Amino acid sequence: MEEIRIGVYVCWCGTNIAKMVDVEAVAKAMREIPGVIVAKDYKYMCSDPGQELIIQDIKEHNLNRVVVSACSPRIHELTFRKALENAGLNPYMFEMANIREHDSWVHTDRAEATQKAKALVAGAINRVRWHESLDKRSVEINPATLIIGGGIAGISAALEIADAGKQVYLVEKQSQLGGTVAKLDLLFPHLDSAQQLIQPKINRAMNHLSIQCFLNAEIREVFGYIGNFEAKVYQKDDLETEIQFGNVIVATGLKPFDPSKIDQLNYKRLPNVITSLELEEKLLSGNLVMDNGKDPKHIALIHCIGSRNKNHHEYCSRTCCNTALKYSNQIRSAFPDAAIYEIYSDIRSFGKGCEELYTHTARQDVMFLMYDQKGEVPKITEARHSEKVNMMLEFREQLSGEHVEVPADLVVLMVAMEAHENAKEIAHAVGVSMCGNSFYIEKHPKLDPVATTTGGVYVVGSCQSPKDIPDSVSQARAAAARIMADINFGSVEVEVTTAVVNEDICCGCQTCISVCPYTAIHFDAEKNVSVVNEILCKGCGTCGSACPTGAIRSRHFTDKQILSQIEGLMSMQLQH
Amino acid sequence: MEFEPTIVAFLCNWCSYTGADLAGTSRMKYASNIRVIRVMCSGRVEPTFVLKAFREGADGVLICGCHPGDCHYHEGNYKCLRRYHLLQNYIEQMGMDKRRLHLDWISASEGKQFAELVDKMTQTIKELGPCQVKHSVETLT
Amino acid sequence: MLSNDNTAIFLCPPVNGDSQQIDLKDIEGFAKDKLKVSHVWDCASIPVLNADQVSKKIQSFNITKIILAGQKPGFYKTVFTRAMKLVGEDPANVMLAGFSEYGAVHQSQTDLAKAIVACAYFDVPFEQAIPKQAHPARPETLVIGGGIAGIQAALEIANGNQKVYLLERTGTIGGHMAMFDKTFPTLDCAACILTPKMVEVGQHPLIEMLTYSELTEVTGIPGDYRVKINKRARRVNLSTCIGCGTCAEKCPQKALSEFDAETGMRKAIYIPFPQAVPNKYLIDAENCTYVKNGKCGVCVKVCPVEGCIDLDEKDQEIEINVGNIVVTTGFQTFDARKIERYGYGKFDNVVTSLEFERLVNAAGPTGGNITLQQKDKKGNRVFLENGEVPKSVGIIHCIGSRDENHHKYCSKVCCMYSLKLAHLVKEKLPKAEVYEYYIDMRAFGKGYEEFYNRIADEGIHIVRGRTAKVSQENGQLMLRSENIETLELLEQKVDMVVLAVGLEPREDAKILATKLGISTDPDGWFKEFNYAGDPVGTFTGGITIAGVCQGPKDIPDTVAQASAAASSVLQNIMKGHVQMGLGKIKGDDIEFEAEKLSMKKEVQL
Amino acid sequence: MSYRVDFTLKHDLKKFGIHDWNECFHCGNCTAICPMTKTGSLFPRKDIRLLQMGLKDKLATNLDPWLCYYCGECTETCPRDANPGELMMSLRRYLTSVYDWTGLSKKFYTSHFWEFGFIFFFFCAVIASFLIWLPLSGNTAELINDQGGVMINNLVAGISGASFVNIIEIGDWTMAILVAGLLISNILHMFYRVVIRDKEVKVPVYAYITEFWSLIWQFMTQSKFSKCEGKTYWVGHLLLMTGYSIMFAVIVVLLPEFQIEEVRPWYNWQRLMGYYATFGILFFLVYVTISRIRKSDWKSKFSHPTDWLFIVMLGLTTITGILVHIFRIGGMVSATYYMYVIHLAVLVPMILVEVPFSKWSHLAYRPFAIYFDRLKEYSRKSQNENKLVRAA
Amino acid sequence: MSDNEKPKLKLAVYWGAACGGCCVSVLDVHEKLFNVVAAADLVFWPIALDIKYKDVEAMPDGHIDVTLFNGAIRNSENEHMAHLLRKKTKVLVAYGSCAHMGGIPGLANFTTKEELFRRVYDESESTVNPDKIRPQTSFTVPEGVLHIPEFYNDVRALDQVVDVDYYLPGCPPQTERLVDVFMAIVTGAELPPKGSVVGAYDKSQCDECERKKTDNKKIKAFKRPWEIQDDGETCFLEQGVICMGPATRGGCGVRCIKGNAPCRGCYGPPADVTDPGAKMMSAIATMIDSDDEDEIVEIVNQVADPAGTFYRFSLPGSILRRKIVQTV
Repeated sequence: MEEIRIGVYVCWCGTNIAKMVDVEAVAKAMREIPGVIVAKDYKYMCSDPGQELIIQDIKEHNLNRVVVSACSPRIHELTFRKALENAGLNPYMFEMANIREHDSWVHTDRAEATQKAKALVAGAINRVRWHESLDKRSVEINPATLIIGGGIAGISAALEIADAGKQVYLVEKQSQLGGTVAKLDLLFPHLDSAQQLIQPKINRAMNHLSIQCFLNAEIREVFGYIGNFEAKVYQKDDLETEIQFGNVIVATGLKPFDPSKIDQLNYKRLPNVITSLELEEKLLSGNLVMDNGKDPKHIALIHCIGSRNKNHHEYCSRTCCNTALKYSNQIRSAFPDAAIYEIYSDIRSFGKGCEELYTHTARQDVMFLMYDQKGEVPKITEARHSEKVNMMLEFREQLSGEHVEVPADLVVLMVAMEAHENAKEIAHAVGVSMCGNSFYIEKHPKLDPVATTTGGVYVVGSCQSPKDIPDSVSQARAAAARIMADINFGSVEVEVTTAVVNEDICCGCQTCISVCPYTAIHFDAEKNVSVVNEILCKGCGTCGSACPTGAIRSRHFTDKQILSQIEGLMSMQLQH
Repeated sequence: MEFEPTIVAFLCNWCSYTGADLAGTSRMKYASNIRVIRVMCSGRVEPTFVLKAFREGADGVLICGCHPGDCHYHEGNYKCLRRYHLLQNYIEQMGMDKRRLHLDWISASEGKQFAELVDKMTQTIKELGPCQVKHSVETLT
Repeated sequence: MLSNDNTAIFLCPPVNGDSQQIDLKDIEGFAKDKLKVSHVWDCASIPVLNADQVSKKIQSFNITKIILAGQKPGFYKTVFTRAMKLVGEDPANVMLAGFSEYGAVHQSQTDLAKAIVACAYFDVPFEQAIPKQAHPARPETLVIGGGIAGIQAALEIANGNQKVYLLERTGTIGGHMAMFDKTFPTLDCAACILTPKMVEVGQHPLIEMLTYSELTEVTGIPGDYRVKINKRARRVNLSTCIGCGTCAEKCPQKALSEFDAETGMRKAIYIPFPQAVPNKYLIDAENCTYVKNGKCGVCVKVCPVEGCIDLDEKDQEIEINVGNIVVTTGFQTFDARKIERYGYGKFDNVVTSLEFERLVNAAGPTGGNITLQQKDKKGNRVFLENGEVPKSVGIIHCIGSRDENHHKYCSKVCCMYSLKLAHLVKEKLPKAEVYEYYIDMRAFGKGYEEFYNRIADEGIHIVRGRTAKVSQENGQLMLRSENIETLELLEQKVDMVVLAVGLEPREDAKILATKLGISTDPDGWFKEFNYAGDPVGTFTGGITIAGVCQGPKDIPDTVAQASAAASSVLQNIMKGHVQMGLGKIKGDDIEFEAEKLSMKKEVQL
Repeated sequence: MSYRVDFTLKHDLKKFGIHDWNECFHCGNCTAICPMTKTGSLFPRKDIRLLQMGLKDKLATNLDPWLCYYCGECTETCPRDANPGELMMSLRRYLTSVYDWTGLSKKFYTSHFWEFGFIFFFFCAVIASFLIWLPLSGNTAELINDQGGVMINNLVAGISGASFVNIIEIGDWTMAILVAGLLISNILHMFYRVVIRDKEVKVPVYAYITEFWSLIWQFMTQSKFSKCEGKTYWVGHLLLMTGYSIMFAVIVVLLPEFQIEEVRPWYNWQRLMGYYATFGILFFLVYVTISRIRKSDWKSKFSHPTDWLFIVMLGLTTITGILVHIFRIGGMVSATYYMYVIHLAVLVPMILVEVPFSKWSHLAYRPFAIYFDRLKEYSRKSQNENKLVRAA
Repeated sequence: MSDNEKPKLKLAVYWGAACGGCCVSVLDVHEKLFNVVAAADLVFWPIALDIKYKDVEAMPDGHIDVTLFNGAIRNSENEHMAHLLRKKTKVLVAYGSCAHMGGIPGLANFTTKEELFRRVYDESESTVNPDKIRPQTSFTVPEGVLHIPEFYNDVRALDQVVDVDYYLPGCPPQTERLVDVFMAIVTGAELPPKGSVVGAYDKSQCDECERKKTDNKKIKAFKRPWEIQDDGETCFLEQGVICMGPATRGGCGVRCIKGNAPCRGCYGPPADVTDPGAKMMSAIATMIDSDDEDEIVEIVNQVADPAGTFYRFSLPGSILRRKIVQTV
């Protein structure tokens, strides 16, 4: 083993440190520690001359380890690592002791602060002894992209990437592209045409030189890791196509809730109780009539069917309120004199232009009735023969506090959005996790809403949670951005301070596998050892702590390094 | 001379270490008895480290991580929580006061909470007096 | 060839309270003369617009295709689909030519409206009929606004190996998000997740931050914009300042801290907040004694770095060339003073939600203690010295939002942040009673409804019924409201009232829009290219919008949009050219293109 | 018991006002801002709700509209411009028609033909009845009294002095009895619908007496008005109400003392009362007319045709009355007599149409509504107490 | 035996604070003893040969080639002999768990000499000792002064007293392993670096264990072995039974597990692990299947005796070494 030659640098940070810490005394004490070749104090280590000092010393004294005690490593660790690199040393042969934020700025007794600084630096010195050279690693990116799901999100992402000239494989389970949007007539809040939006996009996707569409197709398993995936596309007539790609976008979309699960609604038993998607069909075909072919005179729309109720889905499906408002306008257009009832619990018309739609709808002579979606849905029964209508709805109206009857010829159930039925299989195939309700989990709900914990796999649109079209499109393009950035860069850098398994020790107990939040560890049954995929590993070190045999080493945070740091820290304590 | 304990603290990089930094940038004052070791995640803290700290003479050990649900690595802090309770039972059985090992959640914005926590912990340890592990090991017969 | 006789164009009057700017007579003339459509009818001329009437008309003229033209013709569509069905024609042949869908709202855009009608007539998608005039794209990008949207967009583009200028008017990036304590619904702290991103921006070799700077002028063409930027005098050298803070310690002049939503004080030389990026000081010229009177200069004397502070520094104009611009200028909050009956500005303990964010923030002026306030001798609000906390807090939703008298739109985030604030009160003051007064609870996003249920279970009083007014009685604040679910009149006394103020466009959004040549909608938000199809594009080439400046939205949606905007930029750079925006293209050209494309289709057939 | 929602009521009610109240999204602002509302009688939101849902019965038994004095705060602060204040106004019109068992009220409110027809009919009838007797010729000098004023009671040839007064008095009384009869029957009808039919209400008998003072007090002071903002309106309304009452008293009860041949000095009680009443009515009329034209406050922003008709009729009555007085003192015989007939021709239809069937009826309905409301509240309270006692 | 043959090795076996099992394990060599004897001379083995301490003392330093020292250091005699044998031996092997890590006698570190004496000489049910007489290290009798070894307060592993060359773990060590090691020494194979563990594998028990292991190590409740319906196939940990296997070196032939009992850790930790108990605690706690603090506490409390469970054989050799007794 090479001789350990450590350089220690104590920063004054002007007076910030020097005022409270006797930096000279610290440097002096450090010189006593074996392995420390030089220990210096300097006014501003982070300044150019400060860094130059380190570089000179490395060259002059043949240092192979450096400790800087200054501010928080969160501020300047990178700065000093770069300095080491400039001097030809591996940047990881460096450790920082934080004697500003954690010492001089928070203490008031100079002797104590100095003592503490000594301890912190001694700890860093002890730690740096065990540091190893770590190399930056990156993987090359295959510029092709696989998109699973050909709805508005999938198509938008596909066009975005393909228009930039990169290959896209678009895999759709159905026989045509378009997904849910292709089944819609108009879009809230401006009642623009859904068909005029989606059809040109479908045409473009189908004919795009850079997009290869697979219809009636599915993906069963994806192999590889970010930048280098491969999979087989299975199509109906036993057609198998092997594809290679660097990134995956999952856009499997949604499926409507089945209201026959709720007895009260008598869906399927009463012919004029239909779901929102069934109404879309009627609207598209102009066939907006009852089962007997007559025009409905009383139309009721019931919100939150399957949503916001713990017996079904606790979540809000986000789009139904605005969709219902859209329906009211459409029905009003078709039947200027019909009675329209919106039976809701909160009107969630939150998007741009949506509150305005709500106001407008209210002016369309629509009766808004509120029910408690947490309790029972309105009960739909066949009306007595003496009635002029088909059906009767009964429920407690919240705004008046009265129990009311609502006559109806046609009832539209605003059904919840559910994750697609094969969401689970796809999750398994591409390696994304799901929340309890089968929607995919994003990497970070706020700051990384489209990436997943699996590098190179993105989830967009309603498969991540219910979403309207603009939000789905934004997400789709967000994922496209990430992918284009990576393609443009040509490679992705992967975490350096990953975990690594010592195969000579690993006994194959598999404790580590379920511990990893990134599914970066898999079991090699042949060798009977766990293997860390260092591309997926983010270096949290949890597996290292969980490993009972000590076979897993968390690079840069090894047991040795930390135990040694503890020894160092404690070597400078005052005797009591 | 009044007993001045030494407390070794393991702070996760994303929340707690940043919170401690914030205490610094906000110039909050707290007891100087603490010695911080940075780990990427509280999930990295393993019992060996804690026991080692006691063995080397620490009078208390503090572990801080992100608040439950906030872990940068999803759930490392929960792993830490589980180990913490088992470890507390162990050290108690080994004749130490449970309070010598403390786990708390400090977010990146809780500089003040961190300062208060250190003061509180220092006070607690002062009341408990010096930890005997090192002494006991050094005087084995 | 298309049969002009079988096509009818119906002109639809505006709906939704929109004012009609496009002259329908003009459109009618265009359709008749230019498109040679003989049946152009005004919907308003049909006495009762019902399916029977329309189908009679269709039948008697043998119409097989209908084009509905107007501001938002979709509102009239269903009656026509029904009519088509009644006469046995294909309902799919009802096409919409919506003017506002592609931004034709002013009279000056009548040509565009005509082009939209023409596209529908030729059955060519409007977007495809836009002539493909493209300019070579410079690889640099300007991102205006350093909030979370700007940060995200800048990182996204820079990670694609492209140079980004990040323009920010204040001394630090971070925007509103940096001010928040926790973020709904996961309650992770805003600083924990934002500051690493900020640091990443600060350290990214391809991102050049232009903080404390403002855009003054934009010239050039899409793909090659020349942008003039006024770098305001920071008076502290960014490269030599070590952020030690000695200057601020010694500075004698205090001012209200913008970062603390003016609930706390800072010095005239200051760092906006401890985690600011760049983590360097700056001098607020409006409050600096030296700048005002030419005397003082204490900071220069105490600064440990020679020549770091230059009190006489002047603003500096720089010019940069960029190919694309991403606008992420965000929002300001509604001025609660405008609604007098809530007593903001009158009563000491009526605070806005943004102020309250700072109050609950551990890094805020009270260190996270929700402290009551009073007026001092000068009339400034100060925190009670004994640190007294409220025993009860009322939170009123929809302040300035969903209100015909103020902003008609819903601000989208207030319900959720109010629930979050209620939770934070409960967390910090478990004994305090918290009352939420809402109209509709808009917990729509992922995990939001679950969060709402959780908060409701925490013992917070969630009352349906917005408070009508706040008065002061015996030192307490009295909220008068109706509980709609229980039909009770509530007169609730609380110690503190939080007004959930809505979001509104920045004061100077219109000015910026004019400089950039992008348009705003009636509420003042930047107008997207197409509501559903392209929510981040604009009518000007190479300029995209993202985040709240396009319309209120929460952080996940903002981040997604920012990335989407970055995607447009990256695509342009990868293609090497930027499409000319719609704003510069003549309606005639689109018509011509549409006609050409439709001919091609015929030939193919 | 469940209620059937009903779309038609809303459309019917539109004729009583000009607004569409469907825009209301039930934020509760109007109720909370209203200075008059209290738990148990929450308005106006509840009433908007009843209207939106078409719960006719509930609406008919509702007293809320009478408890509203239309200060307009609800409308001003309504976030949806749903105009709840005007709704209450319209509901008052509607309720008037509900209480009126003859059905005429509804006709008057919803049809110009009926309303103007009736007025025109009475107008013509009065003119016609005088046309028979009116002395179109003769020595007018004889008709001047000692004080130089016109001898008013000699208007009709052949009937003069006390006998003319008596005839008019009989007419007055007849009209008063007719109007009172209609009003009282309507109030009884109101009582029946509001108190008796409301099964939840059980009023102890003594409460009718103990609560009666509120009726009187309200009638006299209109004190509730002062709770609303805008004292001028309250003062004006009080002036109008007292002026009108005084006028009513002197015309119906004291007519022989009022309509006398002698022109008494200006400080005589009979003239002072007349002046006070005239001033009171005129002041309010001018105030209301100006605000309705300027639309200065909320209550005057939207004017139903019947609002204007009432102002015009009352104004004409007052102006013709003043003119009669001036002409009479000025000794202009023909002018006085013609004006007197015109005065009556305006007065009679106004009384007969406005008082029992239209806007003027609120004079009676409002105090009674407050009275009934107090009874209902009393009943609620005692029932609650009973419940508590039982629970205990 | 001819002269050109290699000189026979000189072998010693000594018994410190131990149960005798280790010595039995040497005897268990059975017929292979002949191989051993063929290659070695037993120069000192108190349980088998009558060789006195003074004989050993008389030996020149480094006379003995290999000493198998089993048992912990409990009293002054153990310590004396450890020092003596160290001096006389070329290769000192800590033989068995007690010498290796303290072993079962090491559990006495949960208590003190005083407590033990009180129990044994005062309180135990069979003791009649009204004068509360305690053992003395020296006692004068008419025949002279008797010296009795001093009973120490703490139990120590061998290497905490003297320098140890190799460790041969196990309670007792597997005899086959001993033979392997011995034969390796005899045949002059290259010896591993000083301080190594010999006679055991690098990998831990699980490598040998034939039970089915998956990544489904989630513990909702800790179970004692009799509380489960063991199918003999599923990993004990996956059934909620604490098994020290993963933190324990292989080499014993997974005998306990084969006998359907979980491993208790006598073979000590794999290389690089300082404290097997701590490692195992870390691993076990990680497996707890709950994120709710109250539930976690409840589950953790089901481990009634964590120190005894995780440090059954290794307490004196662990980081904390013994229970702290407040001395101040």
